[in-house]
Amino acid sequence: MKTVALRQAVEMIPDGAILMVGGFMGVGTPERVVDEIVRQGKRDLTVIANDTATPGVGVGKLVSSKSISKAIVSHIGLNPETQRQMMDGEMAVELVPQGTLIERIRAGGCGLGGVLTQTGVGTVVEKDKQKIVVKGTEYLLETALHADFALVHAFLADYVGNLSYALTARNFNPVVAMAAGTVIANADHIVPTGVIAPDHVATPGPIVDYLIAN
Amino acid sequence: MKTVALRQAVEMIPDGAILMVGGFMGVGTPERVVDEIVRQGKRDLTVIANDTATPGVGVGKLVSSKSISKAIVSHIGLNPETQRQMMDGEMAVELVPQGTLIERIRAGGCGLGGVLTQTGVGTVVEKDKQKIVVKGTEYLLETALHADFALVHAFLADYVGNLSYALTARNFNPVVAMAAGTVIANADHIVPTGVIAPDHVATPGPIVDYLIAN
Amino acid sequence: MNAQAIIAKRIARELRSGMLVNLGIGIPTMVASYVPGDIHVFFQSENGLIGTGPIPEQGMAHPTLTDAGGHPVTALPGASSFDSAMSFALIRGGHLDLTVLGGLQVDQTGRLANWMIPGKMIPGMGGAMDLVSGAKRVIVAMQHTAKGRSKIVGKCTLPLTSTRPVDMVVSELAVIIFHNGSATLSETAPGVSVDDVIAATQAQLKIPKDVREMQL
Amino acid sequence: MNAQAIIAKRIARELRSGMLVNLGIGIPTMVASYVPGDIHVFFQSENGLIGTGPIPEQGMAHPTLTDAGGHPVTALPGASSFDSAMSFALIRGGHLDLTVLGGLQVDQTGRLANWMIPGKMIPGMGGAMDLVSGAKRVIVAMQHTAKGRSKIVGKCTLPLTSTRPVDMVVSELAVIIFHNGSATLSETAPGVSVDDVIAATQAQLKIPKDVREMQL
Repeated sequence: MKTVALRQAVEMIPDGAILMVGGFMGVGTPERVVDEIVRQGKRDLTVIANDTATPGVGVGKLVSSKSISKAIVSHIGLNPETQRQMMDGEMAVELVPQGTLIERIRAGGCGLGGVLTQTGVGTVVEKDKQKIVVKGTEYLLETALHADFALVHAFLADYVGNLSYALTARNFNPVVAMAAGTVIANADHIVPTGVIAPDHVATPGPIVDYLIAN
Repeated sequence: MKTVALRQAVEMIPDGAILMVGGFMGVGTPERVVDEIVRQGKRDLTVIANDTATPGVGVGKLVSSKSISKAIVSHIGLNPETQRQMMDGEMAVELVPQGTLIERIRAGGCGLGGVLTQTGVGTVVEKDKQKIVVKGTEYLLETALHADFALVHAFLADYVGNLSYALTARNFNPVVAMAAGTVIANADHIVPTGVIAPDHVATPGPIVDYLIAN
Repeated sequence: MNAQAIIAKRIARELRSGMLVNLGIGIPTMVASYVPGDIHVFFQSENGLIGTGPIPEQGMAHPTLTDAGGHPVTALPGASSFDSAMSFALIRGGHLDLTVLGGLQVDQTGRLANWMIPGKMIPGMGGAMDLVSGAKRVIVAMQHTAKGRSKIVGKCTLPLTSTRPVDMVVSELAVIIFHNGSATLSETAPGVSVDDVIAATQAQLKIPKDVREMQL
Repeated sequence: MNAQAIIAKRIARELRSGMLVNLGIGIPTMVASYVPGDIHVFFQSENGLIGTGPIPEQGMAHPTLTDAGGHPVTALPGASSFDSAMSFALIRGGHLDLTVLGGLQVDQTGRLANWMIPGKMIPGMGGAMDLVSGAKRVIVAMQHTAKGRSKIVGKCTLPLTSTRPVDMVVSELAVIIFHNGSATLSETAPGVSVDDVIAATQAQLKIPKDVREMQL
């Protein structure tokens, strides 16, 4: 784990990168990192996240700045700009049931090729997917997702990169932290090593590549 | 969630039941519950657990009391009695790679039909299993496991059944708690509701059916 | 009482102590306001909380304690928080006793469509597909008609949320129960006749002898 | 220095600061005793801990802080603990920089057998199959021969642990590297000649010009 300045962290992300971004309607999204991506004018990003929040919040900022060419998300209903870009063909949107999305990300982080779920069977979600029958029940095979970068926001981080999250700001963060080649973390508080009890660490330090300095 | 006496909790378990038992080499196994199962003379149990510990410890007690007709575990190397019963045909043992075992249990608890893993491909573990290719890589389809009862041991429990675990005594406990029809929990300490911070609850109260009174 | 209040109040009567319940946005959220005082229900919010409480007092909101819409909530004593994988493990894994969702259409066999209107509104399914596929019991809270047209139809024309049929629809006119592929009129709202419901419903309804009046 | 110490000391030289490392039981565990003082390595114990420290002082053991064998350990500052699903997510998901395991046989292409001897010893694979399939780098720590017979063989006669080849075998005689399906003698232990290694090895070894002496 290395500690880096915000600017330096975001400079590592090339145009065209695949990003996973923590957060749920902006809650638990690393806003500083998102702001810096907008400032540096990144383009053609693929963003994997729960939702696109609202204009001006979280992933919504990346939509408004036209940084995203493809979004893999479960919900865009509260961001009219996402809907517009999708309808106008400016951005591709792959809609994934929320429970399937988080399991596909988890599978990527856990070295699983995919999971079987009944969610989506018999709906438009099953299109182009392999169906597998186990003990007489039909499931969709949902395959693993991986990213180049995970952008996570924690409540506490320590000097070796251990992260703990607060309440509903946890959401996708610990899961995306496992599924990306490079993990960039931002935290509300950076505390000395040992301050976070072992049982309260949700993302172990060795998983985190870069911690953004205050 | 109901609070029950130890004896009453174990009386609910019929002969022939499928049990999942928390613990790793006996660490984090609800010893009181295991002792009472032995005392009540349960028979023909299927036990799903990480290991069979050592004679006189954790699941090892159930082996010595000949309560188990089938064990689904990853390791039996430190319990010679398990090896003997297996060799003599007294007990069936299904050996499952540890990471596959915990994912099969998790799948059961999460409503997934199974997961794809590379672990075991090209070994004896792949016998009778479906192989699935995703993006050119071959995986084994490992199907979900379910149990009639989960026997879990926690560090703290509160009056609504929330559980938190301590250090390496966590292991299989929160995972098996999700995968059984009836969850019986034992805790080192039962504390008033509100004492366990929301972020420190690993098993939410509504998942627990019975908490054993002190 | 307005239509929404009738629906929410009636659904609240389905709650039992100890249940784990997920409420969708809109009318379903209002159900929480009518929980009988003598029972304790665990409300799950799919963004990672069990034990969601009311809106916080002025000045007491915290950015890390929110509902699925991102708005401030409180956590009751005994609350627990978790990541999204666990949240949907609870939902998909059959640990949720009840989910209450809004609907665009429900067909005669109980199949729900509630996540998109092609060409018009594509908000995404969010957690709806997992909730309907995974919860032990599914209740749809919706007004009986939209622009004069029945939302309880012979066959859904909108994309399905799940092939798993819902258990019950509660509208401002009626309670309809789905079982073995057919729809049965179970209760009518105060002042509403069986014929009123039949007239407002496109789907074929079974009408038993004992259609009761909704207790609110 | 005895055989085990030679093996453990040589493997310790593969450690780098910041690595996440899992050590199996037996000789692999000894590697922790030889970590150079100027580097910080994270040791994972598959029962749910990163930051495993030495055996606790007399009277300071706690029943909830143990190694994979159930024996008391300590946790260093910065340690983290987690359930078994997370523990194997780390292992299977490629987050482990290095795993060091014992071996019964390694074949010419690097395939390891280390979990059973049919009809004689069936301890179960535990985490070995996941570790070999998932870790970024796999080193086998084992004595070169057993009862006078080479453990580095043309083809494993014992059941495989994984078809994924290991990266390196360190024995008391040699360091052998596996790459693209072949085995190369990389280093010999002090006082051991290339011919000694060839004589003790059943597998076909590539012998480069620059076989170095093991630094310990």
